[in-house]
Amino acid sequence: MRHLFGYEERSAALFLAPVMLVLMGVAVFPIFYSLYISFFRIKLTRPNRTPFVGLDNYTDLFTNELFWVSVVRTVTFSVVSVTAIAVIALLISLLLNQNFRGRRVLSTILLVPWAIPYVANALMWKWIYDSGYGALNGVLYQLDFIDKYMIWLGDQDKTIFLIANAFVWKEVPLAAILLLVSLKSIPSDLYQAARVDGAGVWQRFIHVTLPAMKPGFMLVMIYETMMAIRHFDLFFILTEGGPGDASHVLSWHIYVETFRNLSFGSGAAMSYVLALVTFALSYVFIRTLGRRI
Amino acid sequence: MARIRFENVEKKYANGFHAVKDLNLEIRDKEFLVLLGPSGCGKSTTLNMIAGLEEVSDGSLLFDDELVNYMPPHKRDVAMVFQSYALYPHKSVYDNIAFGLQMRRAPREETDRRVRDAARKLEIEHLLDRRPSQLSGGQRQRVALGRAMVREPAVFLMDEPLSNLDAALRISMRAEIKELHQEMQTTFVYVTHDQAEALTLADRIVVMRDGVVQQIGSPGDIYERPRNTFVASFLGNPPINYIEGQIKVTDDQMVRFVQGELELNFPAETAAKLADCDGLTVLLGIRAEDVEEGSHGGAGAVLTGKVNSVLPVGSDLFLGFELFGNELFFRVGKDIGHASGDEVSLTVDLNRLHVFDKDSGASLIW
Amino acid sequence: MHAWSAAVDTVQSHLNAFTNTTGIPVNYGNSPWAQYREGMVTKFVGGAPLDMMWVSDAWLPEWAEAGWISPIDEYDFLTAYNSEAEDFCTDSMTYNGRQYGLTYYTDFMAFFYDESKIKEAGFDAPPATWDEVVEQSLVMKEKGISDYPMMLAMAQESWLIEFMSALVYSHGGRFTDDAGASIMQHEKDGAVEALQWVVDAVDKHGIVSPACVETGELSGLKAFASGNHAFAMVAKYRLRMLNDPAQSQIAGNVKQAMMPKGANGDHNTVGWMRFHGMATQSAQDKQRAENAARLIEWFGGKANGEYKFQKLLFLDIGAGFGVKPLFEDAEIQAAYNTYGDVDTIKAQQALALKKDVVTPWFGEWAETNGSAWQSAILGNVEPAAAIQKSADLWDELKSSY
Amino acid sequence: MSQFSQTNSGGIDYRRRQKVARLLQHLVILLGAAVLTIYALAPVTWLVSSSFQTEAEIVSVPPHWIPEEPTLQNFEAIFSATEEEEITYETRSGQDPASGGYIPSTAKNLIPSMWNSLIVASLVVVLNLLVGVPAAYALAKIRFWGRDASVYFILITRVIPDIALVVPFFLVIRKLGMLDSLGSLVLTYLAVTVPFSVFILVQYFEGLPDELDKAARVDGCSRFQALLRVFLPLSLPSLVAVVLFTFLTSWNEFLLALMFTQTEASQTLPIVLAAFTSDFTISFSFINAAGVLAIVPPVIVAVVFERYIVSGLTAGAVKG
Repeated sequence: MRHLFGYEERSAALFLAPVMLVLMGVAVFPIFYSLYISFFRIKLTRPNRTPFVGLDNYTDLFTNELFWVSVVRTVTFSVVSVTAIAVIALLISLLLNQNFRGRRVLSTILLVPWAIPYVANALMWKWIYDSGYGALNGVLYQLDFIDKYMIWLGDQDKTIFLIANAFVWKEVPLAAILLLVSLKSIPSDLYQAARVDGAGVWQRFIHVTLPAMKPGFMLVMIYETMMAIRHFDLFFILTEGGPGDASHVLSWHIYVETFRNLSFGSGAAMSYVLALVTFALSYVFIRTLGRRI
Repeated sequence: MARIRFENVEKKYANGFHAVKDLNLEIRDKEFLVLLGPSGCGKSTTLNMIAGLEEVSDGSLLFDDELVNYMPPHKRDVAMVFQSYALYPHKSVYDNIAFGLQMRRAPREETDRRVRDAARKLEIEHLLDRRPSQLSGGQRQRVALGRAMVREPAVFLMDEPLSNLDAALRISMRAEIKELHQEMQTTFVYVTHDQAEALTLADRIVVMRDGVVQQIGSPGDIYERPRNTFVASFLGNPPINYIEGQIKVTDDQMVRFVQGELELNFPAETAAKLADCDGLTVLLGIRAEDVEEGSHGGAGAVLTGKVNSVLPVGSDLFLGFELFGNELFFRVGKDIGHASGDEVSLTVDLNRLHVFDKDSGASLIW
Repeated sequence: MHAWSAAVDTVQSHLNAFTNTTGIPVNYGNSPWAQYREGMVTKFVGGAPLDMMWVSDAWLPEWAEAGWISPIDEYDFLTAYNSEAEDFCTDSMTYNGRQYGLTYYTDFMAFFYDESKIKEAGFDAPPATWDEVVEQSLVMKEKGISDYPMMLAMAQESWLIEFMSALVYSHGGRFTDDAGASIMQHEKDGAVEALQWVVDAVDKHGIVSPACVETGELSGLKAFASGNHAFAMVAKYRLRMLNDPAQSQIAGNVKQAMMPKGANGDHNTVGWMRFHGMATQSAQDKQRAENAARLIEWFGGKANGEYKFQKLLFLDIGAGFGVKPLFEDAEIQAAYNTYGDVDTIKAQQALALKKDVVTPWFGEWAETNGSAWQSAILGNVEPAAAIQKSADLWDELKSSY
Repeated sequence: MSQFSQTNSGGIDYRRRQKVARLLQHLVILLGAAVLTIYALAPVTWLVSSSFQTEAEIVSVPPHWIPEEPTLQNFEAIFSATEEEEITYETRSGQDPASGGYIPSTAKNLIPSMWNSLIVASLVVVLNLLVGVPAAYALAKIRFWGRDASVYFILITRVIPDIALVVPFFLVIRKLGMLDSLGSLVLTYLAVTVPFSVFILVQYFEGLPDELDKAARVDGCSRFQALLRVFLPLSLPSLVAVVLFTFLTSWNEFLLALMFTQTEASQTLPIVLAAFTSDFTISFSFINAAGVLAIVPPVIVAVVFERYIVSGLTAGAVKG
């Protein structure tokens, strides 16, 4: 054929070229480059000695105790956060799906946590959790739940849950909005049919609402899991992985290895492992979204 | 001046769907050509290929004698009216109509003159400042026509432009479109699945099915002389009736259609074409309107059976008629005095019988 | 010029004087001491414009090895100051035989107590041993004088190694032997005993807050200054601030005692110094290097004929100077006497030892070591096991360099 | 009586029941709304309240929920920090930051860092539109070979965690000498945000009828003109949604900025802010004021465009 690619292909190529260039340059290339450097022992404190070490960075990683600790911490954080997000977001979306005066105002209020930067969020919670002057102690003390100020973030048994709480607070709005969207897409005749069939409020929720929300729910869960696994900002500002290793999550581990120990090679290896894990997780996510567009 | 020629044109989609197969067609200048067929038959794809909205996979598409396979739509001198009208929601009626001219950089005064001309002809002058969302379906239809008209294109394409209108409006618009064609003196290609529209409007009709052209001809041709059972069935309301049977050539060179006790004699002209078909199993096609009540036709031209149903449609009457276990429908005068269960005789117009090979469905006489 | 955010105004004023004198404009940036090292590392690695910066003795080998800072001993007008400087300081700025800067300040870890609280508890002398610290603290706890009488700041930050070193030294231990091999895991002459004391203080006696693992030096200092504690281990120069009524609620009551000693130890403590160093990128450009050297002199040496900056620092925040002639300065002597006991200071200073973990791999090791200590304090691992882990890493790093 | 109970079908008073049910529903909604409002706003309110307190008041135990002597001094400190007065030996404060209540010298970087954030976010938004809109149009309306592969490709890049990109990014950007420049941030943020932008836009474009696209092209538009003259004016809600999402993402981003910026030339607001939080010398009330400052612009943006967020997503992400 004379024209292998016609006008359509050519214009599509032209339209997609910028995006593809950007993504190739700033996402695909780095990820492969990262694979490459993960085979070297690159320490920026020793700029001139960067031997090829093959898979050593990976084997070191899996024998590193702290790495496994960080995996456990990450899993704990993600499970706790995502469960909480799912439950709270579900309740909120059900509430916002009702018709009542002030619904718009309420959904606007809901956007506040979503809009504020994570750093400001972290700063805010750090101040709330402050063991000396924080609001949490203040409230609990004034309500007589505690008789003296407590240590919060410094308590290794509480810290990961407190960080999760800050994370949940910020993530819930988006999750709720996404769920609300999927609630709104349930055709109302489905409810009417269920009513005619004699289903009560609870039964309608179980048999109509929940099944119809399932895809949206899945999406929210996967998305939030991805966000939780990779989360960094709160750990950086609230605890720096501490106390001890109580909040030493994977992303913090990578940060320390890379930017404190300056071991770029093993840092890259860890990043790669993290990328593969999230990638496997998000397979479903991509498939669902990809089919939709 | 626009002649459009398809030479061995193929259209295959990326998903493997073969939409148009080996299309050979010449559309004459100033002709009103209708592409007719059920949905998925490739008629819209064909139209889109003319517009340049779909690329030709193989073969050649020529405008006059220029190969336009790879020419994008905006380089072709075509205008198009869509089923959904596809008016630009963010533009006023005026701007909708003027847009095509503006895109082709027509002078401002010229654009204005043409838009107002078209609006006057279509009686939508008072709507020029409105937005499409403020218009009724019929008004939108007119705006869509106006948008195509002002362009004075070499080819005027219409993709089921009337199917979103209600029945009454549809009939009157048909007339207007026909008028428009005469006035504009340009090539029209019109896609529809509505046989009545096709028969009313077309100079020539192309009947398509599964991407293959079934028959090309004038409306009369297509209706009177369908090339196969598909074409025969697709046109006619109620649809053509089929009776399966054998061809029998007698010693005295008479040719008959035989099915059990029923025997119909073909007139000489038809008989000549069937002379070699002795013993062949065929489908005999009788159009609903090609019968008359009564047995005045005499032996060899009369069907006798039981009335199953009587369906008045106003101007006349559809008669459900049982014959050898088949239900046949005929259109008869509304004065017929029969009720369900009555036995009636109908005389067949033997000159208008259709005979198709049972296996291939191809007509044996046309 | 980049520094940590200490004595910011003092630095700025001295810097303005520099610009006014030489006509060389200087960009002054600072970041918190707690994150200073990583911040600087990113700057070095990223090639951010730097000429002169403050350096802690602990980082010298790492930074010098990585080629981020360059020696300044080619500038005779800088090395000339060595004759008047404390040998400890010059020593601490020297790596592989090259000198990397001039002193910014030098100090040691001191043990402070709130005299009024001790009296209230019924003691007339400060504790001399770590066991006495426990003993006195328990009394104070009982009498409700303080919930956590002893203030220790064990958060992961740049100060941590100095706190740990002081604890270890005063218990008679070391992290490494003279050859640099780890002995921290040893029961007696290692770090285990010191850590065990901290663990007991937190878990068994409850005299140190379990929150010490998230308490940085500054918040600990503030808490001490607001009267929450009776004993504190902080840098000696903090004495000035602690006895300044404008900044401290217990001003006037804060006294320095000799670092308590452990069963096998003496009153040893850790000493350190920080210096003005020159960035390699600056050293590579002759003109820039020249200017940087002049800036180093302006701060670390004499400005307009006197050790202006070190003197200002001492007067403003009490930071110890590293040049002997300043001891003779009348203003300085007067200042010292207003808030401190010069004899104790001198006695303690004589027992200050250099950190023994100053190596190119210090930064990397400190991270893990800090976590190990914290884990032990939190009761997650036995002190011996924690230190063993830390020692293993030390040996591993040592062999890889 | 017996007559009545018959009409009420077996003694159940449905009207009353319905009334009770409706009342109950109102109650639940009211309660839910109240709880939600408190949940979402209380922490922020506390932060704002703290920012108007003096350093002395802020350390009271238990806290003062409403400032007793509200002060603007923290905000004044931020806004006046840029007007530098030359400090001489005589005017120096002589205090060490350690005594607390200290306004860091980096306070003067706050306002410039807001500018940096604004510049970066705006550039990222503009580039997102420039790059994302044509791509989304192509994916939604052009049937071309490789379309599905392109969709998956773009989605996959969204899944890569930022922290996995940091190491290679850092090395590459360093090699290009782009560290500590706004350009490096713009470029990386673009890569992080553009997949989602494309996703929102593709969904929206697909919702617009194909025939509109065809009409435009038959009317004489090239692909590009069809996009520009017909699709863009029609996709305002999704464009606003894209602007919003990318603006907020860029404004709020922390990790990459932490790695790539070093001086006030390129530090964005979150970085300057984060540096405060780790510095215990700094006045609590001042940090809180800085936090409030960081919250205000994105919250205003989000609140103003609230309806577009929902409609932009309704057309998009979760159709169910």
